[in-house]
Amino acid sequence: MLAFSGGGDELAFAAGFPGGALAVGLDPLSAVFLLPVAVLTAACGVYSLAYFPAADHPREAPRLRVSFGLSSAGLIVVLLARHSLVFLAGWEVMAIAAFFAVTAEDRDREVREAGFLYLVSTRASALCLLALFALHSAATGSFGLTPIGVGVVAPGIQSALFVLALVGFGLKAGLVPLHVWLPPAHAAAPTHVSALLSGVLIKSGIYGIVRVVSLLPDARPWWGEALLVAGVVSAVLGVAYALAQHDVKRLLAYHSVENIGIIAIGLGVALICRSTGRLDTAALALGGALLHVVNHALFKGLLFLGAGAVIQRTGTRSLDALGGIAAAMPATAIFFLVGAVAIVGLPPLNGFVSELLIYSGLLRVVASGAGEVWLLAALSAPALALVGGLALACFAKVVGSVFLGAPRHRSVSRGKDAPAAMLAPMAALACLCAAIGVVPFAFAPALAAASAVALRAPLASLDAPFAAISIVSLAALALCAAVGLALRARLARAPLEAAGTWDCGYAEPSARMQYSASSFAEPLVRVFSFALLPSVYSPRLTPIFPGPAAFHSEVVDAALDRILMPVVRAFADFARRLRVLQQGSVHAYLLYVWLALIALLAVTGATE
Amino acid sequence: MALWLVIVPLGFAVVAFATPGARVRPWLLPAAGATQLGVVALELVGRGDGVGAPWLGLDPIGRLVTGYLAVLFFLCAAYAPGYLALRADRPNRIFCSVMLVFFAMMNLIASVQHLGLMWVAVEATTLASGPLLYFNRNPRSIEATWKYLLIGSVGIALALLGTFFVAYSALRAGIATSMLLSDMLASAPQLSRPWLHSGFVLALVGYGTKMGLAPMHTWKPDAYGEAPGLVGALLAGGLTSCAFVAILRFFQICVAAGESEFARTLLLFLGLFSMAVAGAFMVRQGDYKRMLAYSSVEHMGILVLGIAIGGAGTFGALLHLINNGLSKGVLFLSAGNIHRAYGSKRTDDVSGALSVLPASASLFLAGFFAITGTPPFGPFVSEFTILTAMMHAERYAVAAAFLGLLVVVFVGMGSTVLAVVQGEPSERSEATPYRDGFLGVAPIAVLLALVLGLGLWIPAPLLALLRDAAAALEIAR
Amino acid sequence: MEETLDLVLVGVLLLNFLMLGTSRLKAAIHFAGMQGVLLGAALFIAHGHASGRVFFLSIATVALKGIAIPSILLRATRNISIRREIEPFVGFTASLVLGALATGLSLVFSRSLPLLDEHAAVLVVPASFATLLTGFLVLTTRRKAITQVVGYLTLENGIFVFGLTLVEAIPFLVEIGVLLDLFVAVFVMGIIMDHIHREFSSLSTEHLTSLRE
Amino acid sequence: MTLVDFAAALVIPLLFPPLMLGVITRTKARIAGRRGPPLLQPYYDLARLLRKGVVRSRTTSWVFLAGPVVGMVTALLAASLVPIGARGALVSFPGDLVAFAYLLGLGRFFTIAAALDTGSAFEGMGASREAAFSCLAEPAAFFALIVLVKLSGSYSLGSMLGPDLAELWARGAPSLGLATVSLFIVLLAENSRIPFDDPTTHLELTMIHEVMVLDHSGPPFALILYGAAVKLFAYGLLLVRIATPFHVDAAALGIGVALAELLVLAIVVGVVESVMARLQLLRVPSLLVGASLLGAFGVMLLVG
Repeated sequence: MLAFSGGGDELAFAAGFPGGALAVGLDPLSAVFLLPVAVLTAACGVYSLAYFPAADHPREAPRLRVSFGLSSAGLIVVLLARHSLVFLAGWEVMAIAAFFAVTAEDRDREVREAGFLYLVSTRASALCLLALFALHSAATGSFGLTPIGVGVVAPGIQSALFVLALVGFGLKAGLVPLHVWLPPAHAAAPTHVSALLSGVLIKSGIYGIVRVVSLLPDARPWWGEALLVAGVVSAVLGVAYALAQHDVKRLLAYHSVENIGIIAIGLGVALICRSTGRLDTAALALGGALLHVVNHALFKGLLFLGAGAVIQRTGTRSLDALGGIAAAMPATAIFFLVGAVAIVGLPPLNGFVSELLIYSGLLRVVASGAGEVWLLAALSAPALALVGGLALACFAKVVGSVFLGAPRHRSVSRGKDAPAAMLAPMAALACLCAAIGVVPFAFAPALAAASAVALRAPLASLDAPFAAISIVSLAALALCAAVGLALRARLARAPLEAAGTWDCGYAEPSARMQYSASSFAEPLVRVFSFALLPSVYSPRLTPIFPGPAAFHSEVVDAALDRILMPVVRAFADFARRLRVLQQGSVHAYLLYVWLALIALLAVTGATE
Repeated sequence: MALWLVIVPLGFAVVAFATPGARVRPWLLPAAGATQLGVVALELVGRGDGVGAPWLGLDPIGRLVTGYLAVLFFLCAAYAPGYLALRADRPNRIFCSVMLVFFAMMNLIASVQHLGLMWVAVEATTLASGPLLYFNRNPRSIEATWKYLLIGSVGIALALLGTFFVAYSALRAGIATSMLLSDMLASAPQLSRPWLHSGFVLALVGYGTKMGLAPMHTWKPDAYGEAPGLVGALLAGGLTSCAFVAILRFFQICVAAGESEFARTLLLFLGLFSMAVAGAFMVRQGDYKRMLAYSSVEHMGILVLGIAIGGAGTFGALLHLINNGLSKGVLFLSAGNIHRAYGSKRTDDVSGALSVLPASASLFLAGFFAITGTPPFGPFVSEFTILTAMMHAERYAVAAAFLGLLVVVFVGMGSTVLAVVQGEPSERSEATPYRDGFLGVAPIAVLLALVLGLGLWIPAPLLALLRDAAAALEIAR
Repeated sequence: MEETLDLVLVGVLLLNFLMLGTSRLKAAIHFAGMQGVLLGAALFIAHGHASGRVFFLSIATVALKGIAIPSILLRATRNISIRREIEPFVGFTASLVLGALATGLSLVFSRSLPLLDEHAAVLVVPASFATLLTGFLVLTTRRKAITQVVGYLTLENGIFVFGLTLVEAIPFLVEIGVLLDLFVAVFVMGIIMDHIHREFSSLSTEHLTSLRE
Repeated sequence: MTLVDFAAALVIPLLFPPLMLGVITRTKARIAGRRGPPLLQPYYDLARLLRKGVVRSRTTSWVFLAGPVVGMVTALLAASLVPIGARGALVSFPGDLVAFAYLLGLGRFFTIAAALDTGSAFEGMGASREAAFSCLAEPAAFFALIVLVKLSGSYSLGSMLGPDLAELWARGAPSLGLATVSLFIVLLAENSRIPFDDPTTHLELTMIHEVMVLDHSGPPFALILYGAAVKLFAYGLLLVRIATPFHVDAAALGIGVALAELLVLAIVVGVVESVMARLQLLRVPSLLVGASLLGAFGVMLLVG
């Protein structure tokens, strides 16, 4: 909070390193990212007391507590670091601790595999960052993460730094096609860890991109364009994949890919505008992106915690096995519904505010019509609208198939809701979602300050219709409440009759005849089949008296299962064939020594 | 004086050989290690009294390596009594005394200033480590020892020829050659180039065999795989570093002769090739001790790569020598504990070590993260320094290859390590009664603490020593 | 003096060919031993003057390379009573042809290096390389562990020959150290061979391939 | 904005919409050769439903009732964002076009949720189709609006559809033409008209919107019908303004013209419903993607 009001402090201490003083500091940009970290860590921490009690997991719980706290601490170090070695140290502590948190239930093979994929991705990301900071320090002669002056670093090197940041941080953030680790890791982790992972940890990637770009003096237009395109692709594919999922946690994870895409769209617009000198639009789009970072932490945390409560109650993550839980867990249902409305970006909640800001950035670029870049924005805005529609469909599916209708699952009988330690964090997050949605102007100064730092621009307030948003949101709330109350009063007087659901004359409807989540998503999955490549296992029914048969469809991640894994397998195969060279013959080994000698002598001879 | 560094362990070796009690004898190892620490401290404080000169003497590289060796040996030696107590069925007279001889010879390599004598010392370490490898006395360890001795000796023979070539390069230039490093450095600019070049290549291949650079690394997985973890730690941490020092001596001559570009090209090639071979063989490696051997090959590649890049890379390589050695100590000793508890070193048989041996498995895992360059552990700092040097030298393709290979290595090593530590404990763990004990864990923990400490803070004297040593390798720059 | 040295070196070269051509294990060991004796003589001649030090070194060379090491190896052959043939991967004729090729290459290679006049005139450098390559051939084409040791010995002999050019430069301590190292190496290898034989009832390296990827 | 404008903007969206439904029904009846119900029949229907009792399924929860309420409220709010004629809207701010789309989205979300709350296979099916089709319609609507944003250089509906609209047509007639066509398709899809959906069909398997509200009855059903009318009105207002860019200065006259145009639009919709058959459901996405492509093409034409 301190940093929102004024400039950043810097703290430095000398240490025995070739790099010099290790500095940390706090500025508005860091503060915007720190806020959700603090909120979500606290919320998930409280939640875990009831969700993952030490009594039920004597072996895992202590380890999980430590790694959970460490990953959060590492993230805070990342956000405060002003020295590349400190940054990297915090980064890796965060990433490795998160690995242990994800693999808390390591006796499960699926968890181990997901954890390993995560570990490899985070290492690849860390090595990109290693290259990034090595190049940075070689170019600037310092390990300090302070803005680089104009003319100090060649433009080509700056672009290289940007690309390294995009790939390295993109891996962590989960931009398509670098998102492969994200869904399995989220599915494997204990739910409150998924919430932290999705809510704040992957945002460290966004922070990294913003921070690095803020260091570079000469932003090129193509940087922003690249980010914008990456964002659109991530958003559309992320939500399309989400729609095709049957596992609620994988679904939420793909929504993180989508939301990261939306954030990247905002960043891309901001970067485009920065490079063309339209700083007010840049601040608007960046403000939207940063607000979306905060918002996503809140509502995605909320959704994961809600999903966790359901999973703990029913023991399944499969959407097709759930249903009608609202009756048993009314409070959880309401909180989840709030999260769903927020993540779809609907008024009167917070998601709408940030998406509106990002739309505003896009539309301003279109309206200004400058250069050719407006066309890119003009194509991105409808794509964002498509994403919104798909997200709506997807969350309608989740809410409908998990909470509404009749129970498909035996264990869901009338009973108690989740314990208070789980409900309270959800309530807090839901209230924050509503607060940002209804009074967004309260958060505007912080966003403006952070944007100014990130854009290397003087501080200016955001040119956004916060008041109008407030009016629309409040009007929606008030009217709904009024009409709802009126209806209630009317129904209290009307003759009310309870009956079974109308099933068009069929005599014996059962819960299993409900429209399932897979069926719900089917029309859209069909439309996007060119990108999703679903595998359908459909039985052939013999004409008279068909036996029991099941229809099943599955969408695997194309980037993982159709591109990455074949490459990995090919490499492993190649490595396996190399083993021929080492079959235990000492004669062959001696021959290698001589061949090496001859080769090196030949090289020497050739150079002379 | 530098001679003490050799004499003290040799003296302990004699005592160990003469000591009758097999229970008492192992405690001579930590005693020797502690004494050596004291001697080294005295050496490092004083500027040297010139006894043994000009043959023996501690230049910055020598001071760095002898100091490092003393620390590594002391901690490995502290682990030894616990280990040997478990192997009470085996006579340990030869083992203990030969280990001390081996240590003495390593110190000799680091402190000797004469190329010929250095060769003698290197060959002596080969011979001394033979009985250490053969401690388990089973068919597999015979095979490993045989291959180690033969390949090592043949390689070293080439290094001798290389030494002769370099000496002849002076003779050809009409200089009365003494094979003393200082003389060679002084007369380097006049040395006959063809002889110097060929000599360097021979020395590189010869000592590179000892160091375990690909494609001369073939003995390594066999030897490290079959040796006790304790011996593996000393070989991977100590001996390979000494062989590296031997290569550095020849490199110094090349630099002084103004031939650094030539030498760096060869080192670059060998370094990247070693990393690539190690990476390829680490993928789906089903034997966690062989996996450590390939990791050693990889890190030897990183060492020469750092030298090949030069500048800050030299500093990074010297720092990495220490970081790698200490981390390898952690890995080999903890892997040895796991091997002991499960009676197998195949990942098919071993899983869930975190449940069976919480301390050893945690250390093994931490060692894995350390050696793969995860901050805040030491190897991260050195690898980052080397990478920065690459960027500084604008060797972007090399940097890309370096990073790409690090990913491959991480994948290979990670899948093996995690298969061992995670998951449901396999039934194999029931087969042996061995579990974590203080003597088996404490030295490893101290090693890990040192690795961690070096990642957080490099003490000023060490920093100065590293800078001096790096400067010694960069005279002509 | 140069003629005498050349004569001795021709003897060394001859022994190379004999070693490649023989099918009998013991003969190969004897040839290596004879090479050792010749080297002792060559060392004496190369120094050109008879000091106590030179005398001692020559005697030591003959004693170790010519007598002690071959006797260790011979002792090892006693264990293997049945198959005393050398089992080559490459036939004896082919080995001889390769040996000839190696000798030719050595002559060419030594021409390409700038030698001092006094060394250009004698056979030292080519003989050294030829012996080295012979050792390499024996190492890589002969199956038995014991023949590999013979190959290693020959390799060392080749390097020793090169050392003759540096007699002034190599200190006594180093010369003795090298010799001792070699002796200990063969001694340790002998012990290991003993164990190999005990474990596998054979000295063929075919049994030594269980450690592999 | 004068007082008259304000009053009009407040009252017209509340009262006018059901009339459009009446006109459509009458048009279809006339073309079919029948007399048809009176024009004010929708008002009578609403009044009747509001007086009736309610039958509720036992599986439903409060969400079942929230659907109609939120659906109606959001439609009204969305309508208040669209200017009537060239005059200002009740609420106008930069980015209000996004709010327009997302308010309707909120209504749709709750309508779908209410349908799924019944646990009926048929209503689930309808909800699924509704979600899919409107999701594909959304980009088409955005493309059409983007054309306007680019031409007008502003992104609030008030200024995009302001007095200068005629001048925009002069600059970008082809693009605006395409945008109009695409917006008309969106209007038909979003309001469940033929060729997307047939409000008068009696086979549940082929329905979209109607099947979603099968279980509603009485006052909540009245809210649904009314909300649907308001939605049609809001889209219609948008469409007729773009299609007829004349500027009428006098306040009352301008509003009158706009309403007259809306009635014409209702007749057009009625004609379309009479002459066309309902599309095969599997073909619907293609038509909507086609509408998006038309809009995208319109945007492309503005390059340079």
